[in-house]
Amino acid sequence: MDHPILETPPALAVFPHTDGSRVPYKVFSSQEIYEREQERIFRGPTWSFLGLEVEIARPGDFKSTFVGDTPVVMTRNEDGSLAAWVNRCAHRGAIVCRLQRGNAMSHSCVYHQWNYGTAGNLQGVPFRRGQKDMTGMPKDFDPRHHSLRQLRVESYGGLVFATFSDTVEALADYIGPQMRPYVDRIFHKPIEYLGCTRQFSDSNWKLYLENVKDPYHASLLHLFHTTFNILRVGMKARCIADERHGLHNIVMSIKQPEPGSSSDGAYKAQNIRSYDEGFRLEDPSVLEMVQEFDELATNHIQPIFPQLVIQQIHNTLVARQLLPKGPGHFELVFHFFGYLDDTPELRAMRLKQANLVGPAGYISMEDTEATELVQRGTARDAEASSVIEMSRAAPEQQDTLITESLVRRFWVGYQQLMGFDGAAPQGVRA
Amino acid sequence: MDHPILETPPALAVFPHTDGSRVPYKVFSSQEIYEREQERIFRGPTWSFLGLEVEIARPGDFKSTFVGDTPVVMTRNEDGSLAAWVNRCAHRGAIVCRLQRGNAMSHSCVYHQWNYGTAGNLQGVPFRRGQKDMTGMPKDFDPRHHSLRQLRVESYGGLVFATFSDTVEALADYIGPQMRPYVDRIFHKPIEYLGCTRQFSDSNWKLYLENVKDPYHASLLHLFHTTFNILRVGMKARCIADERHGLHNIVMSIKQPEPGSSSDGAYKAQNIRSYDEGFRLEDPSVLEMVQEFDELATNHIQPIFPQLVIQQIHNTLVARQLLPKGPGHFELVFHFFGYLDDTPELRAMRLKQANLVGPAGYISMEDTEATELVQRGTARDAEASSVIEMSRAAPEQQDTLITESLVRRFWVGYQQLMGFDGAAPQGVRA
Amino acid sequence: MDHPILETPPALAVFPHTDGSRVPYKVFSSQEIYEREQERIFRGPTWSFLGLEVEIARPGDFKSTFVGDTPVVMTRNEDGSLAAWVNRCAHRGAIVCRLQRGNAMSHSCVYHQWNYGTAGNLQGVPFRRGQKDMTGMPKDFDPRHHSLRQLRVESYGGLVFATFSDTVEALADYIGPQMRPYVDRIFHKPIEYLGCTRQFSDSNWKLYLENVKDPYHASLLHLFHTTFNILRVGMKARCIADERHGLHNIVMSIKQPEPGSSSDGAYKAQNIRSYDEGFRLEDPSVLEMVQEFDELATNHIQPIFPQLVIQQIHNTLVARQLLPKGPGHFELVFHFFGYLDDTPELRAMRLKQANLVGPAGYISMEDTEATELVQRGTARDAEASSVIEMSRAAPEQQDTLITESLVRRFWVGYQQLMGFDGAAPQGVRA
Amino acid sequence: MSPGTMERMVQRFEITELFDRYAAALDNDRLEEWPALFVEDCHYEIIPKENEDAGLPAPVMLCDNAAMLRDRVLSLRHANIYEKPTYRHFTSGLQWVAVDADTLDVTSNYLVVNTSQAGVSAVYQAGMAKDRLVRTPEGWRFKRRRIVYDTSRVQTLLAVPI
Amino acid sequence: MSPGTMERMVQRFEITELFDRYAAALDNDRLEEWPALFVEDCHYEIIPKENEDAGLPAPVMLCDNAAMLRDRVLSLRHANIYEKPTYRHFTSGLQWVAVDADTLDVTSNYLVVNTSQAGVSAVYQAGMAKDRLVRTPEGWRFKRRRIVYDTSRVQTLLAVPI
Amino acid sequence: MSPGTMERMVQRFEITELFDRYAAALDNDRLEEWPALFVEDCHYEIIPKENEDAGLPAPVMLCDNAAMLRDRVLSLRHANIYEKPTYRHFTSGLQWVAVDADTLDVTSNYLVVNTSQAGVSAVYQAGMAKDRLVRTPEGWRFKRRRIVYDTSRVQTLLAVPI
Ligand code: FES
Ligand code: FES
Ligand code: FES
Ligand SMILES: [Fe+3]
Ligand SMILES: [Fe+3]
Ligand SMILES: [Fe+3]
Repeated sequence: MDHPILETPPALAVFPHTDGSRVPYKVFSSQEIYEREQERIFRGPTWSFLGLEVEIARPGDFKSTFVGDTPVVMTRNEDGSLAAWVNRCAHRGAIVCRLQRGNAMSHSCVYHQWNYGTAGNLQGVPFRRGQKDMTGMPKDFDPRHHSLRQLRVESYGGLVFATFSDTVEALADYIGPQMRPYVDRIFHKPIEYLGCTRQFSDSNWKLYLENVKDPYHASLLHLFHTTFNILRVGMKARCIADERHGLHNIVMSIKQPEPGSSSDGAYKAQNIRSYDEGFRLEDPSVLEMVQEFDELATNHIQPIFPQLVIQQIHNTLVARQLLPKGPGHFELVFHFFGYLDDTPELRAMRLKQANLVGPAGYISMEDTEATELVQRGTARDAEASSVIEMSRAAPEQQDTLITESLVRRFWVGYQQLMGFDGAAPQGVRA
Repeated sequence: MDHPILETPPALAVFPHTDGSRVPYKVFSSQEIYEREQERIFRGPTWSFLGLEVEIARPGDFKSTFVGDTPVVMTRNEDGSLAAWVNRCAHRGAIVCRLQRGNAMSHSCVYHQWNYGTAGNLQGVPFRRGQKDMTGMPKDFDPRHHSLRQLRVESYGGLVFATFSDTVEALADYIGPQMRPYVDRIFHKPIEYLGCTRQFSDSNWKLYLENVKDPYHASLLHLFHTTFNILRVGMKARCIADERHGLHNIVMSIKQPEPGSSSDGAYKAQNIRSYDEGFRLEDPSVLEMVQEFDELATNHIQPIFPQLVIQQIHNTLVARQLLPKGPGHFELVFHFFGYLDDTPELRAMRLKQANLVGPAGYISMEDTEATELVQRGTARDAEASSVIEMSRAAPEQQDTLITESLVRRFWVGYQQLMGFDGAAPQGVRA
Repeated sequence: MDHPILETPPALAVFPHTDGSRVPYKVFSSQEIYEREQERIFRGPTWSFLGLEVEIARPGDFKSTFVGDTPVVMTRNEDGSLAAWVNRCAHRGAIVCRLQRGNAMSHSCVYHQWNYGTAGNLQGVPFRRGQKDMTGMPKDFDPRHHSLRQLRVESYGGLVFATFSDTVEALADYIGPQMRPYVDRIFHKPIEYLGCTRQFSDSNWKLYLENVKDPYHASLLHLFHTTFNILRVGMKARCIADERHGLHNIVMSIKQPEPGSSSDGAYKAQNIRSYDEGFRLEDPSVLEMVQEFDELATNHIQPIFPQLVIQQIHNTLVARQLLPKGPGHFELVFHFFGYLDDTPELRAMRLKQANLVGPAGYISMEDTEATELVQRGTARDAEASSVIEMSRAAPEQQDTLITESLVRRFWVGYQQLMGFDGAAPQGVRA
Repeated sequence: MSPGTMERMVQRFEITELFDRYAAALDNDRLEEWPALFVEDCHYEIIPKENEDAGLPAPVMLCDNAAMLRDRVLSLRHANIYEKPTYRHFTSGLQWVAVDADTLDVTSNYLVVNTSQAGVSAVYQAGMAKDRLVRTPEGWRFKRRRIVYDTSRVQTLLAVPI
Repeated sequence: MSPGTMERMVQRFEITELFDRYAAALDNDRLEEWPALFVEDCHYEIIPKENEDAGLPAPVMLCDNAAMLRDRVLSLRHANIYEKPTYRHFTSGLQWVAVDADTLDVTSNYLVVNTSQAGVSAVYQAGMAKDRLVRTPEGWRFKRRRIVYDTSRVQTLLAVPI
Repeated sequence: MSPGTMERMVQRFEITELFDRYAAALDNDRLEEWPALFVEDCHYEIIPKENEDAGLPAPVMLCDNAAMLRDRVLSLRHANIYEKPTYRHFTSGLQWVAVDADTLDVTSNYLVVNTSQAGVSAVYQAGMAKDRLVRTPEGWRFKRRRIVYDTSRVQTLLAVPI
């Protein structure tokens, strides 16, 4: 990704400050900027999350998904390796794989039955050599030059990623030394896929990234805990942006484990308290928590730019996939999972805690509401900018939830990738 | 509003004649022209109608509406004064006021609870000074510089208007000496708000203005009166465009009051006549009329550019708000009202006569049908023009309904505001 | 149609090869290209199919339809001649004819009752001469200069076409000597109109033309015959592109008539065969075929560019009208017909065979599915190209169904019309 | 079966018969049959939920006797210009109480799907109906029908009654 | 309760049972159950209102016996390529007359909402059904079902019967 | 009338009464009445068809007793922030079997049309309900209600239960 400055019309987007504390609202509504994002971000030097390895466990398993808004299929080859290809026939461009999920050792385009292997290699063209006196394909037609567009694929901890870039570093390096330990924290043993739910929002995909990078909003927008007087004992915060570019980060809320807290739910009692003037849950079981990690974190929210957000909230585990659908829309796919060795009780608890997250989540439904409020509020004011100041004076501070540092860091990294500043863009390379 | 000619690409829109008698259809479908209208008209030197004072009678009352397509909230301050602000949070741009109507002495944005006074002034930022060892907002953060965008607000006769312009004249002067007497005619005593109805049309907002400035269509498009042989005795017409710019105007149909006409409905009988070949209403009460103004006008239609049309038809009183929703759509909000001192009978009659106007109105439903027919008919012919000739030879004539003078005058004023001609734009200033 | 090269921005669309074997996907999604198609193709030197003469048999009969996406009405004048005009009022641009079909000796625009003859000539303007002291239209207003935009209309074999072009050759010459015999084959005697069905597809109109010009897909996409083991005896193919420009063509599948084949359905038995492993139709009557042409062709598919596809499949006869609706959509109108002298049995068979074609057709429903798969597959890859190679080495070969020659020829003709190549565009003139 | 059950079954059946006749008349362009489903001294009204919730009276249609219903049909047939809609009414959530032996107060949800001349079908309006039915020699008829619509943004126009 | 009332209540109940079975079969991908709701010697047709109103016969689907219904299902299962729809049928405006003790002529409104593979639900088609039901040992069955659809612009294709 | 007919007529009537009460409560902002239509020891779930078909358990809402239903209402009233929807529920394709005298297993299609604050009505969700009803002194109540929705792409959010 080496874009000479000239190539960038200065007018496309101007960030008034260099620290990411002012974001022109145009980036949320401009079709032109959206097109560039597809090129420089989703087809640029980044790795996009496609899904979980367990979704395609057996050879031939496949799943249709997207990199940005390009339809892509991820597959498991016969030898167990992973593959991904653009879902566009090499012949006349039809979607080849028409199912969301399935198992097939080859993929035929329905239009003229061109046939591809699980890796996207063209292996059959009907009537290629004609028939009787019919000529078929010309002599110089070489199937090897007409495979599906194949992407680089790698997985880390069971998370599958793909990239259009030949130059971006290996996935593990892309995730990087700062973020890997937190990915490892969740993906430290074999997982079980529990299904997915989808949410469609009429707002720009970056508003969702801003949202997950913004712990400042948590206690202010999501009133579930405070309304029901759920005591938050000795919370410790951790907010770390990837120092290389600020595009990935981790946000955690940690509490010291306390005597009696255990998987038998005894933790419940002291976790709930009601005040005379307050409301209380009749059945607080939805908020139980079984400690299953060394560090007792109620929340672990970790965006790996651009398409993944790893989430642990109490005992729910989700890999969220973020898919842009034009400047004004995005789709979220929540991949729920547990661990293979979960007890039935723990598995049941993970499912019950699905009430907390996703489109109907007690502590998440407000997020898409908020991103849509911003989309509608800013549509007519493309030239105005947001004001992102919280804890700007203490950029180094990582132990607070009352901060917008991660948001500012994100925007600086975004500008570099998009070539929105005079600095020679390093993209996400260290 | 001083736009050097250079700034205006000559190609954007060309009006073949200087007298407004030829309008390029492009102005009804071009996104580029629409964007300029938002800037030069709705954010330019004009006053946009927001609603009625009685809609927000008590301190804290508010209503969400629009200036052009910018979301705006009008409020009543504690001291009884009026305010209006752009409904976009100064922090990260969310819609602050999420309700259409209500009462609140302050407005909190749900996203991070920034809190604003009824006048849009920022009065609270959570964690502004941090907490314990959290830093909060930087020292140089001054709330006074982060209020909501506040608009100039004025009311005339109980009609509330707002403007983005610092230079446009006072509202009363904007309405002007020619139009004020007609506004006063309707708003001469305290009114009672009766509710609103809304209509959404798939056509350009200016097609609706053309329609209300076009008495020529009245008897030709609306066949209710003629079909039911409703006698129109000695009608006198009055069509006056604001001489300064032609953007506002008044259209009235006046009849001399006749003996026997009174609120007891005795007027009915002679008002209806049936012919053997014709149709007749079984219950003509919908067309009764009680004289309540010196001048007995069956119709009083008065557009105050760009967002208001004052209407009196028989005894229905409506303030119509015209809201553009992109080049191909507009919304109409009909604000029905009566007078505080209405008798129950008169109030009932006003409500019954709602059958005449609005989305289901006997003599109005055809208007949106017509504007949509024009939108569809002209979409592919952006470069073609309409032919607006009726009574072009008698521009001074004001006592006829068979004229398109008001339409021509409108387009001349529109061109000036938009900088669509060589003349130095005077906008709507005298 | 003479477009200097300069006028054509080289970037608008680049065809990598000159033989039509590589088509940039951009042509299926670009709004700019779509706009140019409306100008250079649908308003250019082409004849667009409007409907069948029998649809407007009596004087005053009319039908609303389109040329490209311009609303057009075709009418039958009092003297029996045909007319067509743009459905846009000369006054202020409203759709004049608001019905899909009907009979009227004149057409009044509802907005101000301007009245037009069946040929689109302005014949009445209300209050043209004013009334009493009202002035009416200016003296210099000449109705003859304010008729509806009238198109050239011609019919061939009962098929009605119209054009905006003054220079394009006569219709019969436009269809041309190669194609006329095949049109004559179907339209050789008086027809009976049986009604129409409509289909709306979320894909580009040219994808449908590609589809009907592509016999290669027939046996591969449409699995009805093969699934039910319907024997295809001694099929002979005929694929001929109009040598002048390749925009029109004929595709036929011919079999030698066999003893016993007749209208009594005895043909059925041998036409169906079942295999142990296969599926069979319980009631194969849908595939019966009565020989009614010298040449026993099961399929006759003949596109007359740009809006017509003549179809005979078994005994179903259809004139398909192809209407673009923006870059990403088209509408198909299937005009079903038979012959005036059909026996009740034959008429019943034609209707039963409607099961084969149209939106629910056993051997056609896949076509719109395929075009939409291409639209979705190519949307993000505007700069990529299709690979159209089948039988490229034998362009002269006309007796095979395994070919994409017609598709390549089409694209070459399209480039010329659109001015997408350096060659001086000859359009479709010989 | 509890004693009251059969009575309510019959009431539900008879209410449903009336509603179905109502839908069949409006949805199949038999507008002339519509006023006959009301008693002469009736009240018919279409009002946005927005006003109803705020206690404001402004309606889009208001008839205080059956003559006005017939006038509306006459005007739609002979005077007004509009693109003829093709409605399809759907009802649910039927709730009612018997005020007396000959009077029922009924509420229900409704959905009206409309198809344009171009052949596109879409949700046109949703809302609830607040009705009073009275028993007549011809069966149950509407004494009062108040259509309270959710879809406050009326698309283009509302010509044919809901 | 008037004597005729119970008879019509039972008829409405039985018609509704049939319609609900019909909807449940088509809407839950049990196409194979669909032909069994017709008698062998039946007529099934889907035709646009546009043609019906003009007295023109061109249909989009036409079966003149139950074998053709089974063939349609077989072809949908094994031959045709289409994006599998998920329909939901809704019915209203039920009107009927008893031709004789064993024959009912029924008309009704219908709405079909479809959900695409992408998970978006939308109005797919609205219209009316003109049916003839006959009594059989298995209960009421369709002797004739004519689907007259308003939505003349069929979106993409119509694979699964209405 | 066959002996079983009246029994099924009554069952259909009673099921419909329950469904209509359910719709009337949710569609008219009377959420507090909703939990009372379930027995205390109940199961309520909303899950995408996509997961149900794949045998995967992930839901969007899951309550295993009536207290959780009341908690959901309490949270919607006092804790959660969302644009208040106006639902209208429609049901069809009712099928049921009597497990025993006091237990019915019921399936049905549903459609939920929603109207936004801006006054635009649109299809919000379609799908099917898989229910178990049990007889109680207050009448039939939901022992289990599993909402299996087709509309896998949930628009914006799902706050109010289906
Ligand atoms: S487009 Fe895929 S095989 Fe032809
Ligand atoms: S966006 Fe309004 S408080 Fe943050
Ligand atoms: S627009 Fe047609 S008569 Fe005026
Ligand atoms: Fe959040
Ligand atoms: Fe008018
Ligand atoms: Fe085909």
